[in-house]
Amino acid sequence: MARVVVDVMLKPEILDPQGQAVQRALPRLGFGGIADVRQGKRFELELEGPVDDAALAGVRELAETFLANTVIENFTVRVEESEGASA
Amino acid sequence: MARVVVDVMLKPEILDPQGQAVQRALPRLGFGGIADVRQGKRFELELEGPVDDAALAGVRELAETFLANTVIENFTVRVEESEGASA
Amino acid sequence: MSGENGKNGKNGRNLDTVEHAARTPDTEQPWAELGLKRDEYDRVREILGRRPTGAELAMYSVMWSEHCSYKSSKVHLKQFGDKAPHSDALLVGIGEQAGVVDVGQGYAVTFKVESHNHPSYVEPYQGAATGIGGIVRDIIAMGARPVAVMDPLRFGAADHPDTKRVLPGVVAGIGGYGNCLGLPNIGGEVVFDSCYQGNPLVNALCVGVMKHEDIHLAKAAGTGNKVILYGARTGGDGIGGASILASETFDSEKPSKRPAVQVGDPFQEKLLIECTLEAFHAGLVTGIQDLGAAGLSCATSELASNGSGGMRVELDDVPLRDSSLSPEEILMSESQERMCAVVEPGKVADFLAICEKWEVTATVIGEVTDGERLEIYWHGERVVDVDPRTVAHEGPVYERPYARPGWQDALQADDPARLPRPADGKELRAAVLALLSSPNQAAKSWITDQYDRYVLGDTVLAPPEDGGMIRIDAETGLGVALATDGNGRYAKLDPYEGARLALAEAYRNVAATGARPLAVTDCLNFGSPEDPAAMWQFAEACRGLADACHQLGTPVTGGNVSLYNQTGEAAVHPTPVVGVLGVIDDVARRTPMAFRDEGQLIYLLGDTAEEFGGSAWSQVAHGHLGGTPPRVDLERERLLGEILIAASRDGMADAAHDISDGGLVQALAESCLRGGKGARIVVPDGADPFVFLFSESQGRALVAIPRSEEVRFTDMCAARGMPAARIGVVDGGSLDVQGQFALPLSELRAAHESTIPELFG
Amino acid sequence: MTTRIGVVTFPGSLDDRDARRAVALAGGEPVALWHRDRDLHQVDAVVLPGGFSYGDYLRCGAIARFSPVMESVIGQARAGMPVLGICNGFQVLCESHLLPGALTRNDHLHFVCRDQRLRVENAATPWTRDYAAGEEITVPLKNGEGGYIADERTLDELESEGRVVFRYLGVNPNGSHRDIAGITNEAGNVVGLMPHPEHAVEPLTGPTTDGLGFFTSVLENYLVSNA
Ligand SMILES: Nc1ncnc2c1ncn2[C@@H]1O[C@H](COP(=O)(O)OP(=O)(O)O)[C@@H](O)[C@H]1O
Ligand SMILES: [Mg+2]
Repeated sequence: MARVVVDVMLKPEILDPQGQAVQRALPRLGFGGIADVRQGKRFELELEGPVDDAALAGVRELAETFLANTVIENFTVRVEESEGASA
Repeated sequence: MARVVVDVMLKPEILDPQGQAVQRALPRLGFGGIADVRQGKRFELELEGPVDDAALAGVRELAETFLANTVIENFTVRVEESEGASA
Repeated sequence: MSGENGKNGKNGRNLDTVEHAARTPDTEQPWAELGLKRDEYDRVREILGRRPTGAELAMYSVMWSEHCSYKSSKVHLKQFGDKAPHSDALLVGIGEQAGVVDVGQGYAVTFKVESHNHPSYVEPYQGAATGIGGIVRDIIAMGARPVAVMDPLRFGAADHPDTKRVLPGVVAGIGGYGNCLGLPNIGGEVVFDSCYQGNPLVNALCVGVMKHEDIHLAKAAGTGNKVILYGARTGGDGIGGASILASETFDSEKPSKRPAVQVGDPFQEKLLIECTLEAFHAGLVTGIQDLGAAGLSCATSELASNGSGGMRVELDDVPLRDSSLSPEEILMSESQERMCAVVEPGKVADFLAICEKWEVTATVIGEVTDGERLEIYWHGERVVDVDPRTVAHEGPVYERPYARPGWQDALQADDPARLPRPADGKELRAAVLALLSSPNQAAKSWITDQYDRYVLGDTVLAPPEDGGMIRIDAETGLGVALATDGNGRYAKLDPYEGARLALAEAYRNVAATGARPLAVTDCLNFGSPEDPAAMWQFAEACRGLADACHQLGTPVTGGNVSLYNQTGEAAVHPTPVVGVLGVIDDVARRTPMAFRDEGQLIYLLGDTAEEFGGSAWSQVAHGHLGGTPPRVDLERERLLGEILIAASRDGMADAAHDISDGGLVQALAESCLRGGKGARIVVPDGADPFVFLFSESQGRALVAIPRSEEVRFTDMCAARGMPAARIGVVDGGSLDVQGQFALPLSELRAAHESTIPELFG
Repeated sequence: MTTRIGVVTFPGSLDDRDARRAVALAGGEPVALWHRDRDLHQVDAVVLPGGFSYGDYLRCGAIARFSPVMESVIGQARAGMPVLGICNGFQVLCESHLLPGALTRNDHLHFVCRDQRLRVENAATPWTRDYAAGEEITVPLKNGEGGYIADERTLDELESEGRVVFRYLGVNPNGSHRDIAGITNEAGNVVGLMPHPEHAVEPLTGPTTDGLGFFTSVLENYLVSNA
């Protein structure tokens, strides 16, 4: 089985309260040197068949219509090589 | 500035109700061929300095103590090349 | 925005300053894209004596939008003030951010309902969440501590696929924001009708409490006082969002009319509440204003025009999330969780210290000047120089043409009397189950269980009770009750009567809890004002509500208008949502709705006539909407209210439940299920069982009276001329209508409670 | 002398006022503690209340755990001071590793607010002495991330050592393993639970007054241990 990963992040112009909360906490935890934090979602999809163009197009459509809300979020779709193999 | 990505996923043995909910919705949406869905978090950290070993060690510690709850979650840390470069 | 007006180079070279605007009168400006009409743009030029700068154009266009200026509705809303009944309870009337009502013992209450309809269709979770956020800031800005929220909702058909997208998102958003803010949700409505398919109505109400001396109004008095912006940083999200979204109809050909909605941060808002109230109590605030639709444009122009002087603002000092924003964008941004305060110079340090304590970003962005102008600077250059009144208060006012639609007569002539009715006990039984399991009449607990009703520890009544009730003083037991109601089906049949019916129902719900109704807020959800039929509906509803408020002695203290709830030609049902606030001297006296003790006597108060126009039965059984809505007699409503309040005060009633959509049988079933006790009901002699059970005649309620109180209660009703019929007794484990049918509570419960989870769970 | 019970306010705490009221109704002296203040002001016990500390954006309780006040609370808890974590407070205790396991998203993915029946399994902690083992109580429950999970070994250990303090009855509202609603640490002084006893202390505003026992128990505890 092959793994496809969909990363969904808020668009850059959209407020990210989650990322902000993490960032505000960093100094208190003693972590410096981090200019910005953004938090999003990661979906790992295990496909039954081969990861061909048709399958990827399907995942892309799924991401566009369901996994991401494109009014406020961007997404990327990619095939995960290494980990898929090791799993 | 360089971007480091921390992916946090529930451990495989832990039930993932969010991933399951996505999976259950797939047939209704007309998407077949997906055997499993898991949902986790993706953190994008913009580092102020260079992404050297020390910086990565710092991020790893941050992930271990803060971004992930290692009782239930695994994490991976990686440097994002392409997008970091294009940004 | 593009070209010379919109963009400023990094060094400000292309900045459209006031001087530049004066020198370049012929520059093309994007007034149409920003929603202004030609004559409105001309008026701006006339007011300024030159063309507006890009920043000025941004301000006028958002502030003169329908959403912010009420340009189509103003002439009709005037009646709420003109016809307002005299009320000693009204401390702050219509016109402020929210009205303020005296509830005694030195306490004042402020409450208001607002719409967030369009954003909630585009992005249900965030749209609804920021709807709660916005109305809560209105309440904080009055100096009150928010104590509860409510959410009247309307969706498309329950089984439509898009409703499965919209409803769960809206509910999660309202819960996500309200729960995180720590405000109990004490009521609302959920109505399904295909007329709301592309235009769900998401209204949100907040109620807050303060001491009389803490009332604060939004104004910027006192030359030299500082203007402090505090809360979230300003970003590029939702620029012109609410105002433009709420001022246009959706048109799938113009996706550009769907700007990004804003993302809410309830945690930031919680800090804003604490920080603002602490600053109020420390006496540090001269004036305050929340930032909602039209953001800084609104806050600065309203603060300045409500004060005596002018104002000077340095836009460079606005903390930004995105450093590339232009001055126009900063002025129009609708980033959430921001407030603006006017503070005397000597108190600024203390104010900032409180903000620091709560980790709220706060910055002095300007000061009150002794002039009359609102001047805004960017990189040291003047980009706005206006009379703030012309922005905030002297927008266009339209007398839109309106006309009773041609189809209204035919609709009213389509009398439900022709519809086939259940003929015997068996058919009645089936009709009851069909009614109670229909999406509109089914239990809403799947929704309301997603809302925290316990937080703050003062919730005395919460869903599914007739009204929500909050204790405001633990020593004396002083409390307030609220209910919201509106029936778009009734209003479609007759918008004037529909508005009166909405008030009557909310009033009745509040009185049923034992609280005395005091004041009204309303959210008027209608179609396009440019359509004479929709405008007629709006005008009629305003007239009806103003008349009814006058008659019941409950002034409108504030509210909201949402127009353009329309997809193409199809408008939503005219939907006036009315919120009524009541006061109760001791919450221990409240009357709940549940039948709890066997042997309690069940009385029906009021008269039942054959009234099925717009009824739930006609919808469920026949998908029918026609005829005229039930008659409403407001004197009778007032009398019913007095009886219910007296019964509560004197401990005569164990339970009370208003009768509205679904009729008597709906109310009986709800009271039985709430208490887990059955009822034996006798149809009065000569009454038609179907009419008795299903009619929606107004001015009625159900009460459960302990035997020991029966004589006292019936004597009171007789003395006051209130028809009271003993129709049964609390008993057993079924709803048993003698001679007709018996429904075990388990069967009734399954029918009533499974519908919504099956649709959305 | 009355027992001084500290109630911590984090930014985003919501039920701190209710917890203080419950302490007062029980006859204790509520002491407000501030997240930035390490000083515990000589309290005899601490309540970590419900809410959404710091917005709960990362994970519930994850940021609160690192606040200055928690340094002191963690120290005192290890030294035996009674500490009660309610809902978000329970999450903070797990994130602080004062209690084992974790609280995850409800299995049905919705926030749920309901009157919840519980069985008191352990009536020996300083917070449950006024109950009887096996007693059934009803208190409000309200959370979005209340599913208690831990690995099998930890669960077995909790069971065998009698450290499951409360169990859900009737409905398991969030998918918690073994219907666990609340647990205690090895020493028995730190208790965390998802339901809200502080919302069940007055007949007018709560479904019952079953929650009052938490706040009276700890008073007795103080008297007993100082006798
Ligand atoms: N969206 C909602 N949010 C909160 N409470 C709601 C909501 N919808 C319905 N309720 C509550 O459910 C109960 C029943 O609603 P409804 O049948 O509309 O009452 P009524 O007909 O008496 O006005 C009421 O307590 C009402 O406040
Ligand atoms: Mg009612």
